[in-house]
Amino acid sequence: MNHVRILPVTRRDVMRLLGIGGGAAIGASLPGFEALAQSRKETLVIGMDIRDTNNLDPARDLHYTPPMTIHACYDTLLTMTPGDYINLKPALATKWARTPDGKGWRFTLRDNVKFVTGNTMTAQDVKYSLDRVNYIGYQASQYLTNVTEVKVIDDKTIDVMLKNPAEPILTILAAPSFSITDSKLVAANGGDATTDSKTKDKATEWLNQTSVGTGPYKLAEWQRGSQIQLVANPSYWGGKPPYQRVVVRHFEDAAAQLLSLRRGDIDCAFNLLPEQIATLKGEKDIGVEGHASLDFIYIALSHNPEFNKALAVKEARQAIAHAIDYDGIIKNLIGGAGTRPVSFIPTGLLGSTEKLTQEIGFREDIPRAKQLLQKAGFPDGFEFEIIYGNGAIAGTTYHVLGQKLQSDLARVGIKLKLGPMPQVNLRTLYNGGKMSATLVYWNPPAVENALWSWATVQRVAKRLHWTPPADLVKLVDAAAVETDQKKAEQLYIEYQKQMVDVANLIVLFQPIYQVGVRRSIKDFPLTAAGWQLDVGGVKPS
Amino acid sequence: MSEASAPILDATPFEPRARTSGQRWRRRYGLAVIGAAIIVIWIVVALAAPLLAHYPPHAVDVTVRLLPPSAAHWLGTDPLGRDVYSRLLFGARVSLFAGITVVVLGAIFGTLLGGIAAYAGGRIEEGLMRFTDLMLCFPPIILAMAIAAAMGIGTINTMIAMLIVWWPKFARLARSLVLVQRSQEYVEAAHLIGYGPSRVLLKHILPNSIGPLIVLVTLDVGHAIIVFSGLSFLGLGVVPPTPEWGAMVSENRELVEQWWGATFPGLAILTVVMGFNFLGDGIRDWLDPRARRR
Amino acid sequence: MPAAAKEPVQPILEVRDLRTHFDTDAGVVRAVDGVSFHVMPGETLGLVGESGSGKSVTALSIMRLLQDQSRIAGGSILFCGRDIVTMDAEQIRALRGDQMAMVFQDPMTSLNPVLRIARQLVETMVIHGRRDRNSALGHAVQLLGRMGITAPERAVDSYPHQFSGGMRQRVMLAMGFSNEPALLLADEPTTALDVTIQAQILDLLRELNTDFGAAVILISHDLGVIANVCSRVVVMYAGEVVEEGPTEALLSDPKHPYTWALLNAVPRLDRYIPGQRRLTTIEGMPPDSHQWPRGCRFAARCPFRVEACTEHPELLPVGPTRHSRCWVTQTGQSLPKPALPLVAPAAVKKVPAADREVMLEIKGLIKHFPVPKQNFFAPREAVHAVDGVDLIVRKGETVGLVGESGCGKSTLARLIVRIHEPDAGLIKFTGHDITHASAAEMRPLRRRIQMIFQDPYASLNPRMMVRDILAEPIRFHGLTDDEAGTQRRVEELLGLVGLSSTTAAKYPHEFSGGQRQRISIARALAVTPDLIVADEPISSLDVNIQAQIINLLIDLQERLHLTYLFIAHDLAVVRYISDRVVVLYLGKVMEIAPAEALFDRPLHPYTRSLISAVPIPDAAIERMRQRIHLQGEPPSALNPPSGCRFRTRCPMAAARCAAEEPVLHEYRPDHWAACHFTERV
Amino acid sequence: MLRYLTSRIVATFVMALLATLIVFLIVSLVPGDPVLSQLGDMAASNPEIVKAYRAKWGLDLPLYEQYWIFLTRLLNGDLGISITSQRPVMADIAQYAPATIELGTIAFILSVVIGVPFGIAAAVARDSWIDHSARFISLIGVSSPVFWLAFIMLTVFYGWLQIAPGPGRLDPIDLPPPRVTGAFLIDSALASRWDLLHTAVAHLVLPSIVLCAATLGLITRTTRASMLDTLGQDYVRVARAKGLRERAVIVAHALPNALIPVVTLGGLAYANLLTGTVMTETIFSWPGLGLYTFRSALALDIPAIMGMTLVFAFVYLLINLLVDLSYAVLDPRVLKR
Repeated sequence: MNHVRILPVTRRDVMRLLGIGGGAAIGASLPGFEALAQSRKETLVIGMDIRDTNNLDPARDLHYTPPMTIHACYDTLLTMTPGDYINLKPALATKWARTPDGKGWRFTLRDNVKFVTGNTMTAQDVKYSLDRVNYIGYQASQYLTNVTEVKVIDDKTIDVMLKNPAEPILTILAAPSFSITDSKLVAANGGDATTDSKTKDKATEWLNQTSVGTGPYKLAEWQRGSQIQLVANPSYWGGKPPYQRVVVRHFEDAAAQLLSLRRGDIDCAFNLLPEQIATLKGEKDIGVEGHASLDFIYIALSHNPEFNKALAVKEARQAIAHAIDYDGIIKNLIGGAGTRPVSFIPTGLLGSTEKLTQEIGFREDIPRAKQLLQKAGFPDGFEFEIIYGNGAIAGTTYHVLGQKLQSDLARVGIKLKLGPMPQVNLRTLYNGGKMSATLVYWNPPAVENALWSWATVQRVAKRLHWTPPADLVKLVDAAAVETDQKKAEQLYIEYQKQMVDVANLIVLFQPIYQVGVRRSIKDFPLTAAGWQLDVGGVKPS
Repeated sequence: MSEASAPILDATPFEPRARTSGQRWRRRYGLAVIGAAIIVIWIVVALAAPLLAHYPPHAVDVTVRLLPPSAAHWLGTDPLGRDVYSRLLFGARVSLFAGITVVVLGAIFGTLLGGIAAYAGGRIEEGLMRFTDLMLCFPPIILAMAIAAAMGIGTINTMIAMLIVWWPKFARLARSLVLVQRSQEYVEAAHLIGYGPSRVLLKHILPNSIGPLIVLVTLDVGHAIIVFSGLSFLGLGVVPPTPEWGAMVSENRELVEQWWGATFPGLAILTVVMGFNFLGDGIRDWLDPRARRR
Repeated sequence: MPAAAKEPVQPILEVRDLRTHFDTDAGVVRAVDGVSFHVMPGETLGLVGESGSGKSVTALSIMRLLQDQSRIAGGSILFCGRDIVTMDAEQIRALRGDQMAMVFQDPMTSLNPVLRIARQLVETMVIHGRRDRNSALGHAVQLLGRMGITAPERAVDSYPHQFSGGMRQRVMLAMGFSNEPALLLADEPTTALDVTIQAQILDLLRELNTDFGAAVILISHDLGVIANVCSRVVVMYAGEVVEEGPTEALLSDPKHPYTWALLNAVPRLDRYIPGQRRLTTIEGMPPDSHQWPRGCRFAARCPFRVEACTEHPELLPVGPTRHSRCWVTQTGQSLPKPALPLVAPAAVKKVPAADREVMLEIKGLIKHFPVPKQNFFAPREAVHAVDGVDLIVRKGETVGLVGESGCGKSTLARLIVRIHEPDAGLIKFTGHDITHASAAEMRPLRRRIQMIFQDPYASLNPRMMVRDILAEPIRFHGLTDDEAGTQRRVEELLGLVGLSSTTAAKYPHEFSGGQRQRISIARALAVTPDLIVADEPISSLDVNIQAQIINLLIDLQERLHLTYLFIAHDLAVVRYISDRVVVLYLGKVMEIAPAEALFDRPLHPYTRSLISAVPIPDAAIERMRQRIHLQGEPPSALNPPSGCRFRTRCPMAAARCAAEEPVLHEYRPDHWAACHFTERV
Repeated sequence: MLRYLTSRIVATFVMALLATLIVFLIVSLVPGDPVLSQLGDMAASNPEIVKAYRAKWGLDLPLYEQYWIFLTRLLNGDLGISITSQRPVMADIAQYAPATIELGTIAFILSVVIGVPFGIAAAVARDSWIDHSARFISLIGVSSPVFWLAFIMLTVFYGWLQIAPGPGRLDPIDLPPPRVTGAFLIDSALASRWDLLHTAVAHLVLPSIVLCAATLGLITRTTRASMLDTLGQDYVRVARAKGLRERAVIVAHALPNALIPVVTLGGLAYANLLTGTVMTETIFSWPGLGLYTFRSALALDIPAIMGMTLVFAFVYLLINLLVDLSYAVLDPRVLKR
């Protein structure tokens, strides 16, 4: 039995625990430790809570952490560089323009790009990949509803035809969901890109264990709930990647993550709490990288009087919006690591800046809130329940936020009833529009203003039992198809003004994610475009 | 002391003769006494929480969050600037209430069921005991988790879930105890008087079986407190902002630098559970004839 | 008698002024307080005394097997000249099981349940280097054979639980003799066994003593057993030796009042005095072991008390081979025979049995207890506890019910009082059919049938004060109009059973066994019943207390005109107390007859062997007696033998016995028996 | 023997069947509709997808039919599709089980190897310092909440003293050994990757200590109690009377009897260790069944939760069966009365 062999060792380690053998880290006493140390230098270890990673198949990616891995293994036609989410950059496509008939877009593919499998990438692969995403019917497919057809013109040219040519598609295609996969191998391993791929496609399990993309790294192994192993893709068209191996290490909680970072077991920690970040300040071999995300945490208030009479009244909603201590939340609860957009369009996108928030956004104003309550006909406040998931977000947790709101609203006599529940139930109730109020976060499927603004007047509105005024809907559509940036910006500002007046979506903050990074790393290109980190761009110092 | 030792006295078939020698007395009952003392202290704390607390348990003030222990905040503050000390005191109420209620109810229910089974015998006994065994083959925590998850989070729901997994062992114990007593001659004598089964069960058998039951109850209250706080720790227990020790630990367990947030509630659990274990173990010794002889 | 005992040689064991003390919470108990005696090689010494007299502790002291809270406080134990008291652990260990062995009281718990017999026998021999494993095993088989175990080759490979009590005691004896020890201590070796088995074991013990020439110390409370086996007796009382001498002399002419009391307290099968309605008893109980009285420890209970008794007497010679610790007999005079009032048998006894009105009538009563299945496929088995019993109890008489353990007598009692419900048959109580009476129907009758239980420690609810125990039935049946009345009744009852009314406020554990038995009698009387079923009410009591209780029962019967169904395994007692006797075997009636008839002219072979198995406290008689030996043990009640249940052990069994079951037939007036060959008797 | 064996097995099987019913009943009493929430925001508002989903899960059928489906699936080792991980619960369990078994087994071995001798010593040297310390330690062990103990251990030994490795089964940079059994100790040994074996062992130290704390106490106390009980038996006195050395008396005569109840408890304890890993694994981010169960519970992943509950129930039954069988070996009285 194995135990026979183990016990003496265990005893030795127990001795260590008891202090004998000094503080020597366990590995240090081992022969061949140098070798390990060597390989350690060529390995990038990312500490992150990846419990939500359920699959690494681009076509089925719908959660929060997979995009980083997918983006490291695959490329999309176009992409975005960190910080600039308005101007697209070429990736697998070098040129793109309207099709001659203007009904779609024509992409010219990069020359001799090889898949990690050795095959060369062709327009055929592009069509296959996009079709597969479209027909498999997962979340990403919803963004392709405007696509009528993906046409192969020749090996290096491909057209994407649209129902409404004006609606945006380029920004969407930059999302990792629309990564280009090696069609031959995917097909060979159960992949299907026909109209009934929803039932026929069986490639996911396979794609969960390997990757067939053109990206800088290749998926070597994925141990669920434990870690993801990537190895360098020598034939990467962008040049040899800086690391031999990349390990995405799962951490259940922040404490362990911080400890591991301190000990150098990991090179960067994604899920640190504000106070942990604070303690990192001034440590000589650990720095803090921040990046403003495009996510935000917001309150949604239902218009349905059956759930709550008060919330159905506009002034009552506005009163809530004015009773919240936004600065307290941002400065204290999340240690200042956040900005706040006016409404549903994150700062950093077209027509959304922090300055604008100061001008037209909600602000804490207790007297005003009281007046509004008077106007609403609830002079001495009212009670309503807010539901939220029992998860952590942006270095704090919903239920900390909830309890903060509770005490804030209490100041104007509004009683807040807290309803924490599994994230999943929350979604059920929210999506079904079966709640009076909720506290949730929004993260971008792809960087495109319209995806946000449409949501507010379409499905989100439905959940809130709110029929948006016709002109507001028109306004949103207009903004979406407007190609002139200046004009578009004005339209979006107008849109946000109106949303503020309706006051059914109150954004609390837009977190600036802060990542603890060891100084052994020079470049650490974080991005808000949806995949958090440009793994390919991480370079050692 | 007295109230704690009252049940012990009537649990033992013999008068504690040892009062004669203080030293022996301490050797034999010392543990129980310490345990009882701890419990009494905690109960007092729970009842007097409003008086002892420095702040209301829900007073949120984000400007003073995560302060280390100080004169103002004896045990520091948590991420919402609430006073850990005050929350700890109020937490005692929740934990003790939950623990004691679950076990006592479970014990009553289980004992009656087991008693009836043992007494009725035959088909009824078969059925009841099979069912008990069935319940016993589910790991308590997992089943409690499942039920709690199924019924939705909340103190009461969690307690119900625990109750469902708690009664069987009492049923089993009670049954074995009653079986022992049932064949005793004094029980037959009671029958000869003309008493009906229920009266014999309650008046004669249970009083004589109570000892081991009390031991199990005492030990189990501790265990129940751990399980309950465990479920809260996993987010399946109380609804925030209810101050509950397990919940407090989980709220603060990520803050290694701010160790106070998680450490003190943990210590609270440890001490109170120790109290119950000491007491229970002490009582067990007390009832143990071998121990009494010496 | 082994010749060795006579020759003047060095004693093999000499105990001098042994003092063994227990440390308890309540202080030091001087359990053995200056005991001295000796044992000659090959001699058989009897150690007699009631419980608490210190006889077992003495034995354990000799083996140095005392519990950790007890210690040898003084004196010396010379074994072959070496002092055991001062030996170190290793020396005494080398001695144990080698030169001196011990056999304990309860064979059921004395063998290790998870080890094979062979292993347990062999290790004794191997550990002392007497033999190597193989020869040891051979010897073990041979020994078992010698101990009368059939098929010893198979026996050694089996586990203890496959053996009955008697068998196990044989194994224990084999273990004791496996190293041919010079001394064997046997602590109540037969107390836990039935009388027929006891006879077998005692015979065996005697033979072994002669064959192996090992000296034997036999510890017992039963003078009969002692008389059966021992050549010399040491009587212990309150931690000291009170009398010592050759069995025959000592039993015929006791020189110490205590011995005298012991002898006269037990009714004797061989001398039944018609009309004797009382047994000689000494009042009170042994003194408190925490501090013995300063004077003679027996004085308080002694009928021959003189002033000198306030002073502690020494164990002094009275006659050539005898010693006694008594001032009265110092002069060598004997103690008078007890003068007992011989009342004319109560009038009621005159009326011929048949004419008295029937109180209880039982026909073909059957009760089987299903045993839990061993596994899914096993057939449901059942213990045939009571298997077709016919019985009649008439008003005012005492019917004795005898039989070995497992014969169903206790079950029968519980059927009659309807704690159990019969499977079949008929129970009629004063005309009412109560065979299947519901609890409600029984309730009024409960008043009229009551029961006295065997174990005085288990029969009283430890949680209740005596007052409540007695008041409970009174209140339940509303026998008194008010609480005051109830309390009066309680005191009255206590008086009736000879307890002071102050005891009402005490809890059972504060009483001695005898007192408890009185309380449970009082409880039975509380409802003024007509019939009392007494289930071995005296079997767990010391002889003197037994006598007290028997006397009490007889008093009560006379005063309250009670009817008794008296269950016991002690035939002497049964004969003494009963008008008619019923003999049960494996759930069936073997014989029913008036006491005299049954004991003087028994018809059934089983009855005869039972009677002959009873040891009599008279060495002379014991030596003369011609015994009928029963083979083996009662078969399992799970599947009793076909035909006559007794045939498997019957000395006169024939083919017919297996084929057809003998019916209970009246061979003489009022004398019934179930046997095919009664005429041969 | 064979009869006993088969009858035990049959009994176990019956219990298992009943267990499935219980689990199913719990499932059917879950409020709300977990299906809707599983399709992502947009798809949830798409009726036919939802319908397809409901059909796939057989949620529109009456209860008893659902139970039948449930049973038949179960017989094919199909516990349904985990809602969160989107793959067969069986696959998940198969994947997470080895980690838990490894941890639980080590913890079990620890508590037995320490607890039994400790208990024996305590009983033999009753009321000595050994006895008292044994009792005290075990009481502390039973009293400390696992989740807290784990937290403290991790903070102290990993965070402050830095003498213990961090959470997880291996150091972050280590690639796990080629999967044979899934238990790293065995696999790394098979692959003769001694460095990995060492790391794996090191990573096991803290969690196993935390895990076995309570069990250790339990086993110590039980061993002590039953040993005391046995030492009071007549046959032990007889053994002494035979002149056996004290060690022989204890080891050869008392122990075999004293161990019988300990075995029962041991079985139960092992089952508890396997199922009690929820909190330990959560804090040591140990990718085992405990962690899986925890996540599933939080996400109200009903198929997963119930799958786990069922599996754990089966584990219980199985271990109890083994205990019963071991009786047959330990105690001759069991076989024939």
